[in-house]
Amino acid sequence: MMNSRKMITGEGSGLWLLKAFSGALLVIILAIHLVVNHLVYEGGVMSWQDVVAYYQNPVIAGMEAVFLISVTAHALLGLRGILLDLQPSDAMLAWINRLCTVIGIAAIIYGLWLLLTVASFG
Amino acid sequence: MNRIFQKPDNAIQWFDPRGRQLGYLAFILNRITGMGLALYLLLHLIMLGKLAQGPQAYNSFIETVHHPVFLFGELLVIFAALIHGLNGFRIILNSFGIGVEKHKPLFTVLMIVTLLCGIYFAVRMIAR
Amino acid sequence: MSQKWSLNIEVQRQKGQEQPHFDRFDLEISPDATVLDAVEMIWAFKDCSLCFGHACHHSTCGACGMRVNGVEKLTCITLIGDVTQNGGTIRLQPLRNLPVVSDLVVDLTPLYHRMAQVKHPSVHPIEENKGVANQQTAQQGESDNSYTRLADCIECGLCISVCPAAMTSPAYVGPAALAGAHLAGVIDQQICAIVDTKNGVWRCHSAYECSEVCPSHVQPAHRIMQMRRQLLSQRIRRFFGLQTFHQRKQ
Amino acid sequence: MDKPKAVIIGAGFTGCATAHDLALRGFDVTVVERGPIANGASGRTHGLLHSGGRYAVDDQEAAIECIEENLLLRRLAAECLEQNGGLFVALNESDLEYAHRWTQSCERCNIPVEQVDIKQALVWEPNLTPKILAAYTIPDATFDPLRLALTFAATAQANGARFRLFTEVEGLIERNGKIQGVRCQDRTTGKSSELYADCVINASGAWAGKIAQMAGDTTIVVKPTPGVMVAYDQRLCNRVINRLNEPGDGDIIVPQRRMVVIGTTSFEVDEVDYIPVFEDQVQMMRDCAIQLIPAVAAARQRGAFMAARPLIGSSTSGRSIARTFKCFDHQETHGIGGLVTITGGKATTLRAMAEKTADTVCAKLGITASCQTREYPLRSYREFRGNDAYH
Repeated sequence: MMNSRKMITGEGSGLWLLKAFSGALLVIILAIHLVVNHLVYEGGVMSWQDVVAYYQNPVIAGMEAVFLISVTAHALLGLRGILLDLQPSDAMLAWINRLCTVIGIAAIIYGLWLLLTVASFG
Repeated sequence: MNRIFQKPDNAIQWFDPRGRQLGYLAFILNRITGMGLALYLLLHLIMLGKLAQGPQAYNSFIETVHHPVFLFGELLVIFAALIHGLNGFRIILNSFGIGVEKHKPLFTVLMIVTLLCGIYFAVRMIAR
Repeated sequence: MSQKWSLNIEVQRQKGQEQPHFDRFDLEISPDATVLDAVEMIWAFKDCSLCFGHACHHSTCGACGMRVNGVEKLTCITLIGDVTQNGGTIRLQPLRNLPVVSDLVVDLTPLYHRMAQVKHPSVHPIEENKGVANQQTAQQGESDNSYTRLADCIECGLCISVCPAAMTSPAYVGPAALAGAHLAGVIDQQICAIVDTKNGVWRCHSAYECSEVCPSHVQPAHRIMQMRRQLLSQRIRRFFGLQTFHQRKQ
Repeated sequence: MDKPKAVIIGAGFTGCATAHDLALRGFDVTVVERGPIANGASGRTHGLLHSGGRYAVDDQEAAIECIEENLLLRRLAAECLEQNGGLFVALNESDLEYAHRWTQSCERCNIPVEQVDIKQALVWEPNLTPKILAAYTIPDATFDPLRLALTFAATAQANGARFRLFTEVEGLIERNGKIQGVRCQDRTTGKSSELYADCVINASGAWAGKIAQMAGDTTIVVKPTPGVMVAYDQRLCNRVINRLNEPGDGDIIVPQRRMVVIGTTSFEVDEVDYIPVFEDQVQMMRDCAIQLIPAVAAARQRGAFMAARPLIGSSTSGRSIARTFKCFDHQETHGIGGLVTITGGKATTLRAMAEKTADTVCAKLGITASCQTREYPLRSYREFRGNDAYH
């Protein structure tokens, strides 16, 4: 009866997992970020020169990139979750999905470009 | 008979804590901080664009941001991030079946951590 | 023995297509009486046009759920003395997120239909719920598996009324039915198609309010979390090519 | 060909079961109920599906009805039942004396009773008082009152019956000495309407006398006989525990979900819309129950409630009135056509009451259709579609 190699799963669990993992990642990265910026670097990263120097470290630049991608994904999934609660029609949901994808990709490209640009100043 | 009381207009009721317990408060906080942080993310990304415009543009921008109003805003963001992050951590744990029975004390502990961390940052910020 | 309290009862009224409004009734009633007693007295002695749901008067049928001072209660087991004081006010409203028939009555049949969809058993073997009566016999090694009992969930709708996700979204399966699916035991394909979706367990925002108001030991939020764990582990197992819970059942 | 039309007043056990029976016999059925389903005595029961044991000595007719219907409902309405059986236990010499008469009576009524070892009984029910002197098993069961009524209503609805809930009968429409229908008000809107029928069936339980009076028939006296029941918040037994003696106050403990319900007292009232729960009776029932299951003393009271059984009148006191139901054709009792009253009885016999009523209605209208409810499978209560008021 249940020849269920491929089980019917809604889109729910996948996106939820993505939201959960990106969220967990954010908590970890933010913790590192706060510790580094506020405890190790006394006074915080403030001036342009400081920022540029900060991004010279490839580990930090990599971490910032991961942070950028997770935070964008998490924020958009979260907003989409709230919109889902408002019971959009299927057509509306399709538009929300497209919009979220476009905004997400745009934000990530913009962020990465910014990261590379700033890093290249050094 | 056909008056369905479920509708998007009810969204305001999400934020009504009257008569509700701790878990619901967590939900309200999570939702509000989530929306706040998303807005901040947007502004933050735009703001960081100044970096690409060179040292003058960025540093003068930073000067204006040193105004106490913005510092207070930054503190709010730190608080929101702590609340949202730690509460989210709790929800993830619960969803993996961990600590479900203890979700309320867990929330209380995490919010105490939030408060302590928040106060620490606030004190440092004022000290500067 | 017990002295009567004089109370002001505010009842949300709604007939036909009219807008909901509140009617006020003064009532003398013992603090040991139930809120449902108060409602029934208003109907019998003050205003026979009042509509309200009730049947068993002892928390087995789930028909008398209302919002009492803004909190969802099964009114047949809620004592007056626990929700107000002498000279106080009780505000009664119908449950939210379900169709209002009139006054304090909501239509629970949408909930019944969902419970049928998720195959929530209305009667189940007693052993399935640990920690009930039979513990002692179990210890004596004389446990009798043949006993059955009516399920905890009385399908009263209180959990739906408090749920923030259900507030705006009728498509959300809702705490009662998700808990019902968990109680059904095996999450088969049919149930999976209902619960493992954006309108199923993943929509829950973990406000835990359903567990707070449940008058009948179901703890829907806790069951939703347990089911998330089951579904996640199933998914992870599948990802690594391991046998799923399902296939083992075959 | 037009279906014969029936209007049933009351959606308690009798009303719902009669709707089911008549719908199967090809009637166009409308049930008019002033509140929700089973809001009167039907809902407010301890939920005992009688094996008949309680009546075996004093009222064999009732006992036989009970065991027959008990066995039928176990099959038809399994979804609403905890089928764990029951125990009759003796606590003193007088109980033991009664036991002899009781077992013989049960045998005569075909109620399967079996004496069990006291030790065995205590293994089954460890919370039972160790002071028991004898124990007998009997096929009692527990039902959920609302769901039992709903399962009949859902089946009736599936077969075309309409339920107009929150609709109060204001009067009967009479022409030429025959009841033609009912005038009723939809309490959810305040609108009045008229419903015409070939036969009006008065299944309003404790209120049956009042409806009969609307037709000018004062001969039917229903003695509303309320009893107190108390629910405690622990499931202290899995089988129904009965005190093995003459029917009396607080002589039964019925397990249900995670509760036990103690039943019941018996007294008479005139006004039935609101009957308060009397604290002294609650206390007395608790004391009686503690004799059977001492742990009741430590359990928290969850609810206490009162229901007016619609026993058929006579001048004698409540408990001794025969609990078998009676179906009246008002043509015969008072020369009024088009009206049948069904009253008395008990939850366990709801199907039999409906059968008798439908037989009476068919005979009255000259319709030959036989009862199918013994075999016809009942639908799930969850299929009930709710109010049909606007159809």
